[in-house]
Amino acid sequence: GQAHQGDVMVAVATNFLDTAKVLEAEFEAETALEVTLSSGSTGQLYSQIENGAPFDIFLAADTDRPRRLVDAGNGLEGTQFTYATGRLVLWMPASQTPDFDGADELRDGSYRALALANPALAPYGAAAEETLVSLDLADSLSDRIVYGQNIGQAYALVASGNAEMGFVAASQLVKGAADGQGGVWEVPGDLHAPIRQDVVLMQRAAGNEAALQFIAFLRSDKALSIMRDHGYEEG
Amino acid sequence: MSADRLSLDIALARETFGLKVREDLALEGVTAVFGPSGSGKTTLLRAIAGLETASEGRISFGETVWQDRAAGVYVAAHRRAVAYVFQDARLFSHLDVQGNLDFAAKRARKAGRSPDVDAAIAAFGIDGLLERRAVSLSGGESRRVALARAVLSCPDLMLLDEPLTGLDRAARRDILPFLKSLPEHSGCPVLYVSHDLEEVAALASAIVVMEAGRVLANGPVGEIGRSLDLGPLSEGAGPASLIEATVTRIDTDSGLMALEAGGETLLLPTAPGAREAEKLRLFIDARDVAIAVERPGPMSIRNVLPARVGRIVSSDAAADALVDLTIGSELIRAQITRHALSELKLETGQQVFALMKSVRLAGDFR
Amino acid sequence: MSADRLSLDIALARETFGLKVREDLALEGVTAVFGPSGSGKTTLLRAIAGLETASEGRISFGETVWQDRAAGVYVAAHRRAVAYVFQDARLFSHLDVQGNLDFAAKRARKAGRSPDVDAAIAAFGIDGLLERRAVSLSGGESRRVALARAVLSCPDLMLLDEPLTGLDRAARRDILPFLKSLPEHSGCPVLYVSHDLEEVAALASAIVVMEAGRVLANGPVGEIGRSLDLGPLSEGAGPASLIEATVTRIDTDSGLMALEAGGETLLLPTAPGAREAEKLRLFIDARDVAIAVERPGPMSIRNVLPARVGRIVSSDAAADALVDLTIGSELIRAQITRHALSELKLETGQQVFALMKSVRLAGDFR
Amino acid sequence: MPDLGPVLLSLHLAAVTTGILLVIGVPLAYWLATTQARLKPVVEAVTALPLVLPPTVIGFYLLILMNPSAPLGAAWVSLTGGTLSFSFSGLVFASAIYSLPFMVQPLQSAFEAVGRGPMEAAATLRASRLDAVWNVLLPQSARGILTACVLTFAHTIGEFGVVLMVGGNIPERTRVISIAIYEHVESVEYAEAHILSAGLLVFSFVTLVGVYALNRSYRLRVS
Amino acid sequence: MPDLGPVLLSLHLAAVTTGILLVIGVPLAYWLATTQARLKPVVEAVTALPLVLPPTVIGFYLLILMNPSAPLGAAWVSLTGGTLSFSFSGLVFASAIYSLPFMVQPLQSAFEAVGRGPMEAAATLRASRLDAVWNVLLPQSARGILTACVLTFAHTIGEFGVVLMVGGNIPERTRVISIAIYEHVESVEYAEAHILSAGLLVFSFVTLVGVYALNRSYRLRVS
Ligand SMILES: Nc1ncnc2c1ncn2[C@@H]1O[C@H](COP(=O)(O)OP(=O)(O)OP(=O)(O)O)[C@@H](O)[C@H]1O
Ligand SMILES: Nc1ncnc2c1ncn2[C@@H]1O[C@H](COP(=O)(O)OP(=O)(O)OP(=O)(O)O)[C@@H](O)[C@H]1O
Ligand SMILES: [Mg+2]
Ligand SMILES: [Mg+2]
Repeated sequence: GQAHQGDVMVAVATNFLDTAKVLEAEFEAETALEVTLSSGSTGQLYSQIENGAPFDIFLAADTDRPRRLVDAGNGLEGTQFTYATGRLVLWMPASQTPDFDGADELRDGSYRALALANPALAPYGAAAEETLVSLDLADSLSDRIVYGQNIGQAYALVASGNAEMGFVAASQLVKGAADGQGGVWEVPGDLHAPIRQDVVLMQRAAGNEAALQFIAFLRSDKALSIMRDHGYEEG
Repeated sequence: MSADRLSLDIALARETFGLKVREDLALEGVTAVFGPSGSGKTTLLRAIAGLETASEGRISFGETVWQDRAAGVYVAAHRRAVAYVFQDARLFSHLDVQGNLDFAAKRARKAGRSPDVDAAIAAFGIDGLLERRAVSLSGGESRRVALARAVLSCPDLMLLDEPLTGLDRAARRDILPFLKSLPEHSGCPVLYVSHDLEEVAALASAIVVMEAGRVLANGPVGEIGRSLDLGPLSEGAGPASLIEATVTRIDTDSGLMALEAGGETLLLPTAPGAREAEKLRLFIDARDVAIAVERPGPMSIRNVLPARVGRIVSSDAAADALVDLTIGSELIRAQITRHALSELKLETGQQVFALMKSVRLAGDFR
Repeated sequence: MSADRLSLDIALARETFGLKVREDLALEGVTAVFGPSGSGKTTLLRAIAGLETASEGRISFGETVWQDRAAGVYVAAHRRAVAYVFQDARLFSHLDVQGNLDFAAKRARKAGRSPDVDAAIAAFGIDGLLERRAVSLSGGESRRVALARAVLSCPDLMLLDEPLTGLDRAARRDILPFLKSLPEHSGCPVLYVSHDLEEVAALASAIVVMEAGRVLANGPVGEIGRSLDLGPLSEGAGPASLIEATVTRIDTDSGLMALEAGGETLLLPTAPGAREAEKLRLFIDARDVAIAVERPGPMSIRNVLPARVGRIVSSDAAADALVDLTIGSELIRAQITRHALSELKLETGQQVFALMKSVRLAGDFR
Repeated sequence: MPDLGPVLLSLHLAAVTTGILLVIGVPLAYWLATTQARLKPVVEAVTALPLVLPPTVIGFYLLILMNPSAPLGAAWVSLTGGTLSFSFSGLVFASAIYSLPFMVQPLQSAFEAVGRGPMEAAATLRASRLDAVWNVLLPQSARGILTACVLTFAHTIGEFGVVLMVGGNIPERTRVISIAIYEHVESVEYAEAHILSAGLLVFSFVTLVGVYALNRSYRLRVS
Repeated sequence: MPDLGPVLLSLHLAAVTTGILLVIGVPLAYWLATTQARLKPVVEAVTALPLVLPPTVIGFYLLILMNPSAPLGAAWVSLTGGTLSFSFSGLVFASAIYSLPFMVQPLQSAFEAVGRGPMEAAATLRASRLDAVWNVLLPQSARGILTACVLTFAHTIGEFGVVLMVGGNIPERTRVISIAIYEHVESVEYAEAHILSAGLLVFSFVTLVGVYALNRSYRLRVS
């Protein structure tokens, strides 16, 4: 293939990049194969793959884009599966409340801005919106909601203090542990559909042994425990 | 035109040049600032106008202090009520001629003066140009507009920086009358920079002579002209005499006028606008003065006057000699060949006749 | 200096102006292109140099066709072997003087010529300037460098566009000798634009007179000078005569030289470098010629010659009259006052004496 | 028919930004064009910095700056009651910083080209500094001002990273056309992205051709 | 200690882009500065368009253009064997398009300021067009060329959207510093982002101050 750079080229959605880096290190240590990660938004990676990007594996942040790729023949039929499920949390850094209840806080709290990832683009954003709908708050809060383009920007809006509160990924709080003080509310799974992140093998990597090994590695216990450590549930 | 006092005690240091002027000038009519290139004439004018913000010392004009560094006073250029005519005219290129004039007049009115735009347009003969863009004017035209614009600013002091330099003879001849009438039209004294002796002679009543950033001398033109040999300062101009004469009679038939100078009578083509009893300044190139030992017979030279030979300057190095002639009470210089000098056996004190072919009004460029 | 033939049959249309020249010029030495401002002199030179790419028609120089639109020939400027000295010198500002000279010499060498840089530096007296930046030169200095640079290009034809305009008298006087020697130093004919009659007289052997984009006349300077009254064309210059004279004797004692013109002898200060039997062109301002009815006694005027009165032009409108005088076979013009004219009762055919106070070599600007 | 809201918002933002930058840029460029100060190259470099930094990074730092507990953000809150981030004002602020070089640099060149001459002439005709700037310098710099405004306007329309970061992408409030196009691309709505892009392209192209044609006739008239 | 790879890659990209744009920009700017063609405002507008379009949008369209099944992409593949997108060459191509106005506009101004005079003088001294451009026009435009190169270099360093889209953020190959910073910000590695941003800022600032100080002494020398 075109991947002169090592054995497997992996396109990874930015929200999963940190975890992917740990996985990469582990995989490389185990197999002596080389993995190259290229991150971007899921939509951007999708456009790139459509236009001939040299990726072997696509770790997306949703299930839709991998399916589209399979439908268009870029992704290999039957290789798509959910490698991780994201956990949505509501984060309020300034909160002093010991048993922080997000639902109450959303309903009663005095805050100007609530940050979400763009529901149109980011699965975490869509989940956050669903949550608000489930709590019957979508309309009452609509003029307080601000959007980050993706979950990373949503986090930045909250971390920089511009939004007092925001829906972010649990994985981000694991990463930014020092910042992750204040109130953190794990959004109950029944308030939104699971945030499934799917992987798919590219057509061009059909015979790429290294790529197949990496896919297999994603299902290994080792990998699953790493993902759990980083705030994901298994798929 | 009242006499206004300009007191200068200023210093300005440049990398390669220093201006240092301490002078008290009684300005009336046109005062020329005369000196070779690089002597600091422009710098001096700019300092007076308030355009050289780095100048040190003190400047006052009449009762008003324009600059007094010791007292922390520095009046900005636009509050000094001076008008400055730059060598390159500096008309506003985004305005037409009318717009340029109005620019000045409007601000003069705001300052409580009463500029007369129509009079200025008439005085400088620019009626035909009013709708022209500044960039489309010829050199001479744009100088005239710049002069009119300066007049419309109704200044207390008019500063002109070589308004004739770079123009050809025809254009200079056209503009000179306007310059002459400037003190009258503007009602204020004029400080006029030039390095052309004849221009100075034509226009100025007083002169400030500069060299290397210093004032060498200042005073009435006649006095300074006699006490200093300005020739060498005036780049490229030869020896000449400058005398004042009074119009005694104007003969419209012949088109000549009679002038009295030093007790003798001279005949010249009547100057436009000359009036009887008027004082005019005459410029006599030394090369245009011939010497005859006897009174010559009938000839076309109008001005043949008895004269006494004064100092004779002759050197082997030059084909020409300079002979001072006293005519009445005036001194006139003649340049003749050494060959003629020795043939005529001229000696100091000798009585001769001065033939002045070309006596012209100073500034009547040909 | 061989005679080179420049054949022009060109037309160039501008919004407000059209150039249309069909002329065959035998170029030798300096040929002047003379005419009032806006008559198309610069445009003509630019078309010859290949700088006006829109020009129509045909241009050939000697054997070489430079332009022939009908045949689709247009030789680019840099292949025409012309050098062009622009009015504004156009030295390369990023180079010093030496660099400017080398620029030309290097390319001339590539074209198979042999420029002599040292000779040019000596000829134009610019040894002291070689390391100066072009922008730091005075007007006169930069013209001299531009001339040297043009010479070092070893052209087949030299085009000069008013190289004296805008300079003051001193600078003009300094440069004139260099212009005079240009055909010699460059070894090629020179086409020289000017609107100053005296410059033309001083430098040129032939003249092309232009007006409104057309050539009015062309031929040797003397002929054209007689057949056309060039005065009005020459902006601001008064009437004058131009005569050719031969040096007959040089008297080192008195510093005078004798010249023969039209059978009569004139005495003038010896011109620097004048040689016996050399032909010189004399410029006599009509105002410097006086007329005496009788031969005057001893006087400083050296040149008193018997003359016959020719045409007399006099009008009530002017104080002066013009009198043509025939001296030997030469015609000289005198400007005297109408008053003198009537007093002396001058009539055509009358025998008088011409007193020529100021006869000077053409171009000996004072 | 695509939603026109972002288009109008972009035009509004570009117009306001251009206006504000003109007001800030003229004195700044005038100072840069005339000063002899040692500091000048430093200030010139600072005004050019927005060219160098990735927009998203600028956006990130602006976000930190506008935080209601940071001095600037707090001042804004106490002044207006609202936060600077996520507001149209915040977008304007961010765009102004980002587009600053596009206003200042052409203005400075234009002012330098006019030079001291006309300003001195005006001063000797009793015009105060302000009077001379307004009635001489600015009219004589017309071409440069036009260029500066067009570049600023165009660049603000095209601006994206900063606005995205600071604005919070709120429909009708901070969702400008460049974000809209980006969203369409991201969410695989290529047809809509093409329409909006083509519109933006044609609009910009026509504007620019107009400006350059005008510039040209200007030039012809002056020479 | 942050990874220096992206920094070096950015410098490399900026240097190559500047070099290539200089080669393209000089003839283009020369043509624009001297032509009388009707087409001129159109070409001027086209060279200014990259200013107007959001980088990500430009990137998107370039991506489509460079697709190996599109004409340009296919041609590149058949010529070099590799794809244009996701390669360093592709980044250079994209950056060159995006930074074009920053090279062409200052060059055009500089050439216009030199004017026809020196070129005509050179022609009458036997210098061919090329000779005159090389030995007269370019040396006399030194200041403008410097400005153009610095702006282009700076803007390429700061460029982000286009490169991310076209280049694909591949370490050692297309991951330039601006993308690295972006990625750090996005993945909540603020400390790393701060370090890289500060480094970029200081580097740019020092360079720009140097250039402007040089410009200034240039100006002083000429006047
Ligand atoms: N802006 C400046 N910076 C440095 N030196 C200057 C500046 N302007 C003038 N000078 C120098 O100051 C000296 C005086 O200049 P100034 O223009 O006053 O002379 P000038 O008498 O008006 O000469 P000219 O007759 O040529 O106009 C000159 O040596 C000149 O080189
Ligand atoms: N580039 C141009 N475009 C349009 N018209 C021009 C151009 N250059 C010159 N002209 C016009 O062509 C005419 C002839 O100009 P040209 O410069 O050849 O005259 P000239 O005889 O050299 O005058 P001068 O003695 O003033 O230099 C003038 O009317 C002038 O306005
Ligand atoms: Mg001066
Ligand atoms: Mg001309």
